Amino acid sequence: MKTQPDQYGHFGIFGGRYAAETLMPALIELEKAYRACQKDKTFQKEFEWYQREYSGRPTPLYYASRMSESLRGAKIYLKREDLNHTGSHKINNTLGQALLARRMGKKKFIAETGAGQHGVATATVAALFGMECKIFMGEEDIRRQAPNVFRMKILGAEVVLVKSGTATLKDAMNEAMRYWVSSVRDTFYIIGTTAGPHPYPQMVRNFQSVIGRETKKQIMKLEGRNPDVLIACVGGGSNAMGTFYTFRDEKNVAMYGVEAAGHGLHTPEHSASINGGKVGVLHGNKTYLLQDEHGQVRDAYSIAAGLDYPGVGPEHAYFHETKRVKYVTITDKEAVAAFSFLSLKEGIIPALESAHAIAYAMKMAPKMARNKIIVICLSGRGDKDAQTIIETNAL
Amino acid sequence: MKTQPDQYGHFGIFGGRYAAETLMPALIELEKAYRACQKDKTFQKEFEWYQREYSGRPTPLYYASRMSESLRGAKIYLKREDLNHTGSHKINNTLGQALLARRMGKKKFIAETGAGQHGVATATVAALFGMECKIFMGEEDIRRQAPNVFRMKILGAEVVLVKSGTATLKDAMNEAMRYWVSSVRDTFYIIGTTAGPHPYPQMVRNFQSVIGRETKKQIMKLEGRNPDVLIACVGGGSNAMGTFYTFRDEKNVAMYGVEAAGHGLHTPEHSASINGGKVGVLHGNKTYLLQDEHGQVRDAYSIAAGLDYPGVGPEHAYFHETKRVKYVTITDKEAVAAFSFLSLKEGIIPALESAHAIAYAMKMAPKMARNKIIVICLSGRGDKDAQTIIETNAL
Amino acid sequence: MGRIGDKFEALCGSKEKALIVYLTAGDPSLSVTKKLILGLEKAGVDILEIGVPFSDPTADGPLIQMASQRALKSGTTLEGVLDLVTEVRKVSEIPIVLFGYFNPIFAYGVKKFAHIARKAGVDGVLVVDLPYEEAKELRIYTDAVGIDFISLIAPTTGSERLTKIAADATGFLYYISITGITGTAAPKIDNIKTKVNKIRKITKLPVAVGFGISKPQQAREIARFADGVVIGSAVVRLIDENKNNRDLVKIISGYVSGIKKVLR
Amino acid sequence: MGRIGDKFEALCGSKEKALIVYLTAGDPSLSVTKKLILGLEKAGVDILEIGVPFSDPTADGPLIQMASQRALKSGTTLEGVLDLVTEVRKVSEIPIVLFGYFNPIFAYGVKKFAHIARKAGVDGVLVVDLPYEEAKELRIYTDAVGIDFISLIAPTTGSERLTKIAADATGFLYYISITGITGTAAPKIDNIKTKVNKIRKITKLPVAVGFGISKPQQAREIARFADGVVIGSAVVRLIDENKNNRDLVKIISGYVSGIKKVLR
Ligand SMILES: Cc1ncc(COP(=O)(O)O)c(C=O)c1O
Ligand SMILES: Cc1ncc(COP(=O)(O)O)c(C=O)c1O
Repeated sequence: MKTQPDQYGHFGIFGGRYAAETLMPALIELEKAYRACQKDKTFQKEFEWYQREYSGRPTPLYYASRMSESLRGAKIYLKREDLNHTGSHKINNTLGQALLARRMGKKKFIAETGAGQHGVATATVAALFGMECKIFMGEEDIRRQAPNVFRMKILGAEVVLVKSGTATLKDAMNEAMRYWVSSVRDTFYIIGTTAGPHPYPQMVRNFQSVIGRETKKQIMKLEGRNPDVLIACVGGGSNAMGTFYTFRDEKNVAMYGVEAAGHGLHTPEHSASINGGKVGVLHGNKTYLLQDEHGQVRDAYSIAAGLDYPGVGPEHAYFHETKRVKYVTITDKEAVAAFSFLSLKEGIIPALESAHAIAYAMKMAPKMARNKIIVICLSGRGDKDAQTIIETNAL
Repeated sequence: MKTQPDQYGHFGIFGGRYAAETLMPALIELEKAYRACQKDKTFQKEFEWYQREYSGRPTPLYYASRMSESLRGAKIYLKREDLNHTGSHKINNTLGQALLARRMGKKKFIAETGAGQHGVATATVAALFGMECKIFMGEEDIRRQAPNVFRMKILGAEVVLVKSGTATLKDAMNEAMRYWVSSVRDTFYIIGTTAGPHPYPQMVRNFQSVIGRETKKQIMKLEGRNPDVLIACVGGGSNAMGTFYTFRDEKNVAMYGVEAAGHGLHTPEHSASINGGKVGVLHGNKTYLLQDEHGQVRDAYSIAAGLDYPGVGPEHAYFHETKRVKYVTITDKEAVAAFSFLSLKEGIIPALESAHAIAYAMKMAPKMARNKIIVICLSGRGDKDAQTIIETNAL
Repeated sequence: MGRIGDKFEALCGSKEKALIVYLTAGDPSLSVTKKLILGLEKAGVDILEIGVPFSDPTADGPLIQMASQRALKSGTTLEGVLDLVTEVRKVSEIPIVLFGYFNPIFAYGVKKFAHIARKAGVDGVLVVDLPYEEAKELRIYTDAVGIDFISLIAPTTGSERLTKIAADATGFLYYISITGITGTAAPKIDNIKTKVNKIRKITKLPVAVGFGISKPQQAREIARFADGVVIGSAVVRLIDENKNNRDLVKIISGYVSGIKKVLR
Repeated sequence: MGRIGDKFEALCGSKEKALIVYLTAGDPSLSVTKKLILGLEKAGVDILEIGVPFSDPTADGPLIQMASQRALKSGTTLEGVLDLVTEVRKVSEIPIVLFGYFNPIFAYGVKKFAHIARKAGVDGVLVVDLPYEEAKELRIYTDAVGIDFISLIAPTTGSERLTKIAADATGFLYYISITGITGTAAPKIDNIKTKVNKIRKITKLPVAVGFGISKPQQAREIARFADGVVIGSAVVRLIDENKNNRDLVKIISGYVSGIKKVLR
């Protein structure tokens, strides 16, 4: 496959840098700094040190025997991103960006957050490196995700309540961008997924690609071969891209990105940008978007707050278009059943986001032969969702 | 030092097997089965597999540079037990006991829990091995630790509300023992700390001793020598014993067990069994106990629910008596300050239990030379405590 | 031989079986306990088990747990219980076993305990959480002064262990009729019989059966093969239900003599 | 040259500076917007920026954000805005720039947009999130039909980049007077002057200054060195405050002519 993106951040027709002029110089500066770090062995060593010593990498590739046996099909491995410090893959990226920001001499971090996982991961690295930190979060999400709000505050971050628009993740990102426009000189915007203007999608993908690199090494050691299938949930797409990227040129590895179908694709309540959206431009890049016929962006919905975003990373749009990855959907109901299934079978409570990937594996595995191998990216732990599950009486 | 305990489980004058006759045969059977597993390489391999692949061991020994620098003294390393699956060291022990129970053909687990960490760790291994599971928890604790109650339920465990006595950990343990007396033939009681009748204190210590073994290996690699000081919090004493045990014969390693002083040792509201209690017999062993002059056991108190126990493991009592370990105390207030300090300096939110160890290190480190080394056992993560901290407006 | 041995011998002579009754000292108060003891003796009770309340009675069911809590609330201490026995001894020769957990005794001091208990007129001790392996630290003092150490045998106790326990036992052996805590399940008579017969084969000591017995019918059946029957929770419940009744002693005595009748 | 170029030439001749006014189309409704446009023209406004509302206006402050939301609620679409321009063109020759974000245009179809916008009488487009690097996909169509592509210059834009942008710009250059979003901070006149003079050195195009200007005093000072001044949020606020007032058009016109006065 051709190296993506091009120099302006385009993955095929997707991606790019659709940003306000005020931000353009900052984005270009960021890109330059990032390129320098990519080539700098010291930076890479530093990054690896923090991943290993601070976040606890490598995360295990765990053979889920009880899950596999009860589905009577493929062997299922779980890539345990839930074991990272702060409880999800998000820290892989925030560590990378924070180290980059420190190199660039920035003293302040901002970030948007929906579920609060990225907010916590950002507040965490801000504390770790002694930076000021503001986290933008929709009023509605602040209410839904109180425990993560507490965590951010304890870590010293200011949680900025966003009331504009629909007061959820999309608006938090709008507000973060507005704030960034006003503070771009000393502030580093830590975007939480493979979205945003170039170079974010590429940079986040690269920081997250440790997931796939480790997986490859681990499965080679365990099974002596590539997995047959990779499955990951897709919100903005960072855990999925981190899982897929290493395997992109391995023709024998089928990949499935799982979007949130919420109450169903036939309803307006879902977050399936690829399966239920159209190409458009938002938050600095061109990609699939949930939008009405007039190009107004629609609210996303999913029981998993971290999937509740109306766009998707541009590289995913590209992988969809080139058919490298198959994008499928899972409803709230299926995700909740998978959440419970994994908890009961393996003693691992998955994040509701990750439960979407589990749910899809539950559909696929029984149709596959026993010698086939599925790897699921278990992007995060579900402690944060216990309340939601109990409240909705979903069990 | 002489090998402890003796064949009846005595550590000096402490420990033993002060249990009802109905349980004695089960305890003897357990001991036999455990001895067989200790010698069985397959068991050890299996245990190590689960620790590595499931729980994510080894946990890092993280050099906390910002903490060290801001205290201007010894180099501080954190043994990151918070990164274990389920968020604390408790899983080290429940994995070991669960594997043992499976060997013994038991189909049902019971456990007591206070903070809910051991309850979650037990419910987790019950799910992992497909066992029935009942967790005994005081009514008061169920109220205080709702998120952990949800987690246990999601994992399929039945949470048994204990109303007797003061409805906290001590009573949960009483009730678990009562239930065990009635169900001892098919039920395995997974005790959560280095307490209970022989062989529990020794067995739990051995399962937890992976903490110290890893620490030793890691510090040797990092610094080429033993640490000067080990610090760990002491509830029942399992994380502390797990940390200390490997180093017990290394004369150059000073060890500090930190008890919870709650509102102060001069008040009745603390959990400092060694510093504020007397020798007595409870829950199957002889040890230091909080009790009145008539031998009635007193309520323990600490802001850290996991330290809120009126006894302490008998081996700690022995280490106290033989002066191998120094037992010190930290108040609620100091622990909360340390909780906040570590969160802000390192982006690591410690469990309030672990914050007691952090707090003591904060007192010691500044008085030590820069080339001295402190290792703190960071026994668990503080997500569970965020609510407490915010509610008490403690920050 | 002490009062316990004498009592079993006497009963044996008259082909009676022993009625052993448990009550928690200090529930509702020590003075009421004293009245109850004297009433029980008159009603035909052969041996008394006087419960020393403990904060953490891990082998007891809800009824005795609550009785212990009430007793502690009313200020009952081991010292108070020993005083009570002293008082009782002024007017009664009924055999008395102190029943409880080790910590209050340990806190009081084991040596002092043996000395004072003997002086007060205590005949035996039954310490739930002091099994065979740990008993020595108390028995070196109680054996010395001739206080019987009543040993428990559980349904789970195997033959080898049983033999060891029986070999060291004094007074009588107490067979726990259920795998469980006090007063919770109804015992299965056939199982008890099998086990009691097994115990008989290896010891000459009397064997009493307790835990979960409340009805004359059960008592009668058990008395066919055992030397005594222990009634505990049932009495404790009756005391609690009638503690404000002027006829408390009468009610308890009535119940108890109903049981004793079937043991004659 | 189109209406925009003509207008600046004419103003230059009369030594006037251009007053450019922004208002969000459809706030409170398209029919009111039409009345406002005609009123503004009469009040002396030289160029109109008609905001096409978007759900996610990331470069706008609260006032224009809320105006966009109101406009969307009232059913405003890009199609409706183009119809509005067609209507206005029947009676007015005031230069009109459509101001907005790319997605509504992209959803409408860029080629179709250029075609219809030209037919409707649109003179320029200013797309906030279509910087130099991404502009081509729209400009291949708008340039072809002679619609000016108004480029933004920010305080953060460096010299090299400025040169590239200016080289490709048409209509006029829009200098953003603050590092921030619309209508939030008061601009620092000295800084603006330095930058505008820099821009002048590399382009012959007129330079207008906007973002955060609301007072005649600010407008006057900026007009000393710039070719035009953009008033946005201030007008949007006034419209919202008086939307139920029969004299809405009069009030807005009054405010605007007060500003225009200082630019003559
Ligand atoms: C655990 C977890 N998984 C997945 C996601 C979705 O993000 P992404 O698609 O970028 O991996 C989130 C976002 O918060 C998350 O918390
Ligand atoms: C995180 C943590 N640390 C420490 C403790 C105290 O237990 P122990 O003294 O057995 O390590 C607990 C108990 O729940 C705990 O959860």
